[in-house]
Amino acid sequence: METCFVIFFSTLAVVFAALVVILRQPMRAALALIAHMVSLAAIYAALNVHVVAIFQILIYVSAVMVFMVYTIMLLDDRDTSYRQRFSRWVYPALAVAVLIPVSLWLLPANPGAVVAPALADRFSFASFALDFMKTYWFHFELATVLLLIGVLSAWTAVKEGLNG
Amino acid sequence: MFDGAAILLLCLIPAVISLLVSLVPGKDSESQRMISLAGMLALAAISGWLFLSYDGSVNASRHDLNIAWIPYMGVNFHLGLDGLNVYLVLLTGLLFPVVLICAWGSPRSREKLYLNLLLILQASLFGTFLSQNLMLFFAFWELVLIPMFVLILVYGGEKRREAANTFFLYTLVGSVLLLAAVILLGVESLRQTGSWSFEFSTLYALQLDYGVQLFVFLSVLLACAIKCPLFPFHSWLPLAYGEAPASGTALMAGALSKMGAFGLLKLAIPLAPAVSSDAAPFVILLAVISILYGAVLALRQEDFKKLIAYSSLSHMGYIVLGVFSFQQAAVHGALFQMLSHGAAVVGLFLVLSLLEQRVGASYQGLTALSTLAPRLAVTLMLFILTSVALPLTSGFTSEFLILFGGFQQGLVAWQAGLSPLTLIAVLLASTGMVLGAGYMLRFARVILYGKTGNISTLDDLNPREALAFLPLLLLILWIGIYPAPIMGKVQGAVDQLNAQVAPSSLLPQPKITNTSVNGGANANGH
Amino acid sequence: MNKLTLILMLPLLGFLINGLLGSRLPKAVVSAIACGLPALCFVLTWNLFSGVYRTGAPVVEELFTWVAFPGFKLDAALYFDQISAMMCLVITGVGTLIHVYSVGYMSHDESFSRYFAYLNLFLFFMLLLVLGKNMVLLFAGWEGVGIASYLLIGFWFQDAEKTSAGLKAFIVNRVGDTGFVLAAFTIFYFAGTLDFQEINAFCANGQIPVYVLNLIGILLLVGACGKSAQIPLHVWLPDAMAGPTPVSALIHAATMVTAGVYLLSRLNGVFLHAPGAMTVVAYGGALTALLGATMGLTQYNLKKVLAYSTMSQIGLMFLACGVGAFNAALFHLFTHAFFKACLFLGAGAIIHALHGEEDMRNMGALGKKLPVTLVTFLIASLALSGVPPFAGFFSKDEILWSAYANGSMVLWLTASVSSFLTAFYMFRAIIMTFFGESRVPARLAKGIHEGPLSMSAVLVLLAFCSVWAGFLGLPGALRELAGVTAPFYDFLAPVIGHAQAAGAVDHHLETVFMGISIAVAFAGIGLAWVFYSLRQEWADKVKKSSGVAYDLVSQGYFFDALYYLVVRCLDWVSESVLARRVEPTLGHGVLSAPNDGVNYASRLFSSMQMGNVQGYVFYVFLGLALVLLWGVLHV
Amino acid sequence: MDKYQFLITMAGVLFSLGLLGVAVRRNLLVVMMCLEIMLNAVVLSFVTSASRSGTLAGTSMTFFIYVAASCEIALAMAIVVLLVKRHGSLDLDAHQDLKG
Repeated sequence: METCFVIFFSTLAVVFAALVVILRQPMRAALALIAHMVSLAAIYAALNVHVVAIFQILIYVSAVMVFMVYTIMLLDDRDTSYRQRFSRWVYPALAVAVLIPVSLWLLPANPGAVVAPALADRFSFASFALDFMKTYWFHFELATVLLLIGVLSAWTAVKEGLNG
Repeated sequence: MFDGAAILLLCLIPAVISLLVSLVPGKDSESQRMISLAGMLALAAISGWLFLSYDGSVNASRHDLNIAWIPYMGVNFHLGLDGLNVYLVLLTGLLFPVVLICAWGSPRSREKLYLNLLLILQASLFGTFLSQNLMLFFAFWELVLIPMFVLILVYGGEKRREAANTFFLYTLVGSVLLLAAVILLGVESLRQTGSWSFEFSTLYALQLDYGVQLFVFLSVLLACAIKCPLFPFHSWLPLAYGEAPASGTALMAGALSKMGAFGLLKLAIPLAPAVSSDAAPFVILLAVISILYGAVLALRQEDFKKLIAYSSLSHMGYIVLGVFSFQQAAVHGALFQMLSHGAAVVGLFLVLSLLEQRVGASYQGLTALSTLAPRLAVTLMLFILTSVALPLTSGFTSEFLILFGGFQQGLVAWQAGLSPLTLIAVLLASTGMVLGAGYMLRFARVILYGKTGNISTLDDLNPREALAFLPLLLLILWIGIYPAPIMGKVQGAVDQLNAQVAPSSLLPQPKITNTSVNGGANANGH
Repeated sequence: MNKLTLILMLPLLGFLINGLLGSRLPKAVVSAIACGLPALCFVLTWNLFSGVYRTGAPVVEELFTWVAFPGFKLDAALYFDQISAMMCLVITGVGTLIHVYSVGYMSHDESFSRYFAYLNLFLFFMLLLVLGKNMVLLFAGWEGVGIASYLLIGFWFQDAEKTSAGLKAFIVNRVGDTGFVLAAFTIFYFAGTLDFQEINAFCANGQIPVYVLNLIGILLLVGACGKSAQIPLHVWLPDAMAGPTPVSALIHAATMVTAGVYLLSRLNGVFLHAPGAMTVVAYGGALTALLGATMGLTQYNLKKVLAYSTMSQIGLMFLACGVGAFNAALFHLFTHAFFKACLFLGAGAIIHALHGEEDMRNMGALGKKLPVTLVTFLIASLALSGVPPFAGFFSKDEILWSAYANGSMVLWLTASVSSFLTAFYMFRAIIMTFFGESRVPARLAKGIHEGPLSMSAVLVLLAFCSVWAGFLGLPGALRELAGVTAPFYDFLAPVIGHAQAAGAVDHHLETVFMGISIAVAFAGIGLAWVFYSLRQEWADKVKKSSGVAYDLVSQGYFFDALYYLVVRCLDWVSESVLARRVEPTLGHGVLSAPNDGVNYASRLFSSMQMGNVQGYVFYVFLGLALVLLWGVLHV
Repeated sequence: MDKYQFLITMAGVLFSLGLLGVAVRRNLLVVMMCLEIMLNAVVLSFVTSASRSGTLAGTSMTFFIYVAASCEIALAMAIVVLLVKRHGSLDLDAHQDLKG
């Protein structure tokens, strides 16, 4: 049952990703990207990793894409990149793009320890949060600092850039 | 320790003297010259003493100076006198004062620089010849380039910039591969003995497989073939010899070119014996090509300097021929040829330089020197006869021994069913005797004889210059007339060398060695 | 110091004194030194010679070891046996005389001392040549006389022609020397020694295959040809006449050019076991004798006539060596030294009298003005033409006889023809020079007189020698007839067996041949008399009628042209091929190749930096794909 | 094959799609989006392996990725704005300051 879910949503994810690459209008591409991320979230959910699924929605679909959309609305104009979508690398890149999945496909599947369904609740929200905070609180603090720095630098960059 | 000190002095005196020279206030070039001349004479005395007192023992030379320098990399400041370098030490000690005295009269800007360059050059040459540690050898080998480069660049002719760059880059290219070989050898020693070492004694003892030997041999050969130079790598020679100041040219031809031959003797053969004996016929072929090539080019060369440059190409070919014959007589001959050619070619270039001092650039059109300046003419004639290899001059002793040994070895190889290449090469080389006489005596005819041209007066050799030429002439005559005692000094080294070339000892003796009184000259049996 | 060494050192001493400070010394002192030391040499040589004559034991002196290393030792040792004794006597004797003669001849020359220094130097090297105990020492002298002759031919160095003649002489000699050196190398390889006695001994014991001995013989012959002006290496000798005439007499007639003969007889051990080489020597000698004689016919330069005759006489000596009559060869060498020196010095006297005129067409009727010269010249010519009882007759007849007895009819015939021609051109020269009406140009005509006493005395002495010398070696038949011995042959017997000891002795036949050769000589003289005195128009007629042949002969069979061609080829290669083509390409190619390479590479790489971000992304993409693929295929 | 390997492959496909997009699209914004796709592909692979081996590490890593992603997008957008202000175009071909 869930396998079907997985297969279905991953197909969706691929289709929407392809759309992002193909579509002419940035805004449409952005919408396709959102759809792509949502379907990924669905996959996570199907894998019982609800935490990640939720954060996928929260962070990506909301925060990141909001950024995106703002920028699009800020800058979108019908310039050369609109008229001519693809760069001169399109065909070689396509050829190469086929290589990667093929080689991955050829990779020998290494039999990892497949989890027992008993551990399914391992990724339930509460237990995960506890474990995570027990183990990784310090790293996460660092990460938040990184986040802060990122935001600050973005701000200064724009400020300086606009002045200079 | 005193003997070690003698060696050390050879490198220290130039340094101290150049310091003193730099301390002398600027314009006073006379006293600067006096100081450096005094230093060079001291060096000549020391090297002469070393030469005379050297008893011919190879391995445990009493003249040995070994100071740890970079111990964990096995790089020692290890200088030592051995059979291979004893001639060259004498030569280096002898040439510099001679050159300086002959350059005395010529007015020169930036005297200090000039003297310092000479001193540095001499020190680094001593280092190259004496060093018993490969890394040290390489360092000195490279150091030699720099003063010579500056010498050409500052005091050269009008195309001096091009000449200097060509010379420098060309020789540098050769040395780059040499460095690779040096490092490879260090690694090998690390692999085999478990510790870094660049001591020749250690490296000679290594067991190198054929591939490594091949690489080492080829890179050393390239470096040396450029320094010597040998045929396809000589294209820097006419330019550099033509453009360099006379003293520089003399030193390049007399001393620097010997580094190439010395490198072959010191590195190529002992480190890559198997490859050397396999490659010998081809190297000999190369040598013979350069003998004939240089000789034929010299036949019609109008420019005196270039003529002698090509002749020196031809004579260096004889040295390489002798070295790679792996035959006692030939190796002795090659060692003699180093001295002989050193003395003769320096003499020739210095005579030219004296003429240049006297009449300027128009000396190229000079004729009837015998009428204008008899003493000068006689001196020139003696040097010419030496390079024609007239008996009783050193040229004959060396070329005779080289061809003799080469011929014996070639015949042995041929009789043994190996390649007749060596024999053919030697036969070709012996035609060089005729060509050599041709171009040298033609040169003599042009410059010495005929009617006096536009230059009608020329002041003859003055006592100072005559005194400068005297040691060269004495050396030439000594080797020409009574070489036996000198040969004793290098006998050990020659034996060692022949012992190192393993496969060529597989050659059969000439059948006669056991029946005749004198015995055969084929060394490899001993 | 041992006498032998002293003999060697005295001329060297003279060279050093005259060479170093001769220009400061008065001429008298210079000439005293220059003539005194050789004279002293002669005395010493005579002293030693008498010792050897009595005991028959050679004098050996080991000076020092020249070169030595394990398995090889080469001594500088002197060896004075019968052959060397004979050679030394000739060299020092004739040498001294010519020194004396030169004092008069060169008296007006400004570089008097230089001349005598060179002359003494030559004596030193020549003595070294004949005294050397091994091939290397001989070679030292061999090359040394070469350089001495180079210096003396080009003695008047203002004249470009003279210097180039000297150059030519040395180069051609060098060609021969190469052959000599290779011969020495080969000998050492097989015999393991370079000492003459050991070589001869070794060749006798037959350890060396015959073809090798033949090869060695040929190589030695090449060396001898160079030094002794044999075909095809003879071209330098006529030009060598550019030197002062006494030099031509000493070096290019009496001593140096005969060094080849000395070499062959010194190594007779090798040749006696090398039949092939012997044949080549014999026929080469015969050919040279013939061609030399023919070339002598057409010359007008007095000295060149003598030069060609020298060539053909040495050809006869080679012929003698070739048929194994080494002693006959040496005897002819001995007599030839006297009369040919006498002839040259006579020519010198004439040239001296005519202030340097050498062309016979500008001479004639000098007999009255130069009586002494005439007589001596005549005697020497008779000797050369082989008229009994002069020296040349006995020695030449010995050669002719052994050419037939040990050789073949052809050899004998060639030799006889050449001696006929010799007689002819010698008397042609005499008649053109001394008789007939004077053709001397007016500017030279006045004050023609004999040279100073020193010159005429020497002439007389040499003429005297060329009369009696012959009686030292009477041919076998005459010996039998007169019941005397031949001291010369007996003296040489211990080192060189008498040729006829081998062949069947047939004295009747020998006398017949003797008669023939006398007839031949007179025929030659008579023909010359007819052509140049009685019926001069015939000579011109003959010249006209034989057009091409005459050119061929007068051009010396175009040997010079041939060698000129070779030299031109070398020059062409040197200039047009190497200097203009190969050298620049090598220079430019080798020097600019790295430069161009670096430029090209940098252009290539910078073109890859196209600046487009997506280009870089594409590289990343490609790289990633390839790495993955590689991982898949290799993991 | 089991779903995990399928998902891993899927992640690869997505990643290469993203990379393709970055390589071929000229529009700066779309290029940024394709970058996001690549990030997501990585996240997917992490999550997949985590849930296969039932360990915490993989999933926790996703959080760091999210953080990094948000920083990246913040900065990237700032830079994009500046670039466009500079060259007046969203076209990547307009930005060739690195041309050698």
